[in-house]
Amino acid sequence: MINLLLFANFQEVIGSKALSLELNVNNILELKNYLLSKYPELDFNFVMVAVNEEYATDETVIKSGDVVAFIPPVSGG
Amino acid sequence: MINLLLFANFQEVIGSKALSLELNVNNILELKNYLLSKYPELDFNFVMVAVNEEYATDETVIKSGDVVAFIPPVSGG
Amino acid sequence: MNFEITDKPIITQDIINKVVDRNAGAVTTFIGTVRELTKGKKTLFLIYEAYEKMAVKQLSRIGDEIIEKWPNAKVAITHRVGKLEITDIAVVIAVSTPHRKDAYDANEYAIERIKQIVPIWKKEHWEDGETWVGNQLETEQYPTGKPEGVSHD
Amino acid sequence: MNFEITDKPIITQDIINKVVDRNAGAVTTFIGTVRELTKGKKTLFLIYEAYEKMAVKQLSRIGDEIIEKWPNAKVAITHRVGKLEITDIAVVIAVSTPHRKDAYDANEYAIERIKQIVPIWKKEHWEDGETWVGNQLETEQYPTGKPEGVSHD
Repeated sequence: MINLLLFANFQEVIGSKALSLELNVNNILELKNYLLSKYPELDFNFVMVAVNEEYATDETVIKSGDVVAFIPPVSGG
Repeated sequence: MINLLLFANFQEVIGSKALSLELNVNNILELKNYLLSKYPELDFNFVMVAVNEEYATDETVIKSGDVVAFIPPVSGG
Repeated sequence: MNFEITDKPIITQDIINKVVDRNAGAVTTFIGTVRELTKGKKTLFLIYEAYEKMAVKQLSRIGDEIIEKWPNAKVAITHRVGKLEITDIAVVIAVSTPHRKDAYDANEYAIERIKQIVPIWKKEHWEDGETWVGNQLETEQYPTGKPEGVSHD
Repeated sequence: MNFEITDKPIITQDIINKVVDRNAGAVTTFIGTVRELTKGKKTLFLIYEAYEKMAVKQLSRIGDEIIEKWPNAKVAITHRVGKLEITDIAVVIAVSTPHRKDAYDANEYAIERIKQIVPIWKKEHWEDGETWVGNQLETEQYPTGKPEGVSHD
């Protein structure tokens, strides 16, 4: 099970702050492709991703229990 | 009469915060020369001068009633 | 804690107090406030949202980066979340160093890094609508999905 | 008054309050404090002295210079005189601007100018003596008796 955290416009597109997904995906790229198939309006351009609170890449391997967060362009400060 | 204001080490060398001098001097340079003749240990290197609270130069003309301040290297902040 | 996310008003002096030091001659603070006008458009209020746990981690990482670059610096950063009105404080960064130049440089480094790597978002509420503000740097792109200068560990 | 010399402790927030503005998104402050160690030598306390009337004029001139360079800036500066203990605040500079870069630059400009043109002196009291501190910039020389960039009017 992958725990997904959603913020800002991602939260609004998906309509949820957090999702737990029973998925067979190996890495972030596969997770993105799965989400795109369900929410075609998602735009991953300039969106960072974190696995267990550390920045990750499309190639980062994910396993059951991981917390994956999509980080749209930040605007703190 | 020239009103002289003294600060920091100038105050200590001359032993006074302020002096009123009845002097026949035309400009700052002449005033400096007069003071040096009385207080040879004065060092005007890097010392700025103000006439009536505005920075001035050796050539600045002074007249009776003016307030002249010697400004040793500043160290505020 | 020198690195915090809070939903309460920030008292600048509290953040300054965290970095005061007998051997610091200089303290700089940056106070980011909610501005009413942006390019002529009027903001009514803002909502800040954070991925809090990660945001604290990233703020703390910025602190580590600063100590590495300016070993005598002390740093504290607090960022607020929730609804903020015009002139409310969104962020306070305080840096102390023995000499002043470092205090300016390290402080400016902190705000630049916040705008790159700390997962906090603001939603502007205008008179005629609302929008999540994208990357304020605008020039930044993360083709790899990872910001520059952030190691993956 | 945005430019002051005081013989009382400086409350940083009071100076910040003078520059808060609905259209300022950034406030920077510089807080100069009394440091215990300078090149390994231990300071016990400091005495600051000012040519007060002229110092206020020069601080205000620095404010004018800043407005000329950064037209949307607001500036407030208070410098303390008298006896100051370790960690006491000698000076607070607050600058607000719409955008952050200007707030850092204008603030740093202010402290550099203070160290050039504002008639304030400090006397360091060490364990083994006391001395009036010369120009902290050390590199500055005024062969004409007049600092650079100060017009004579």
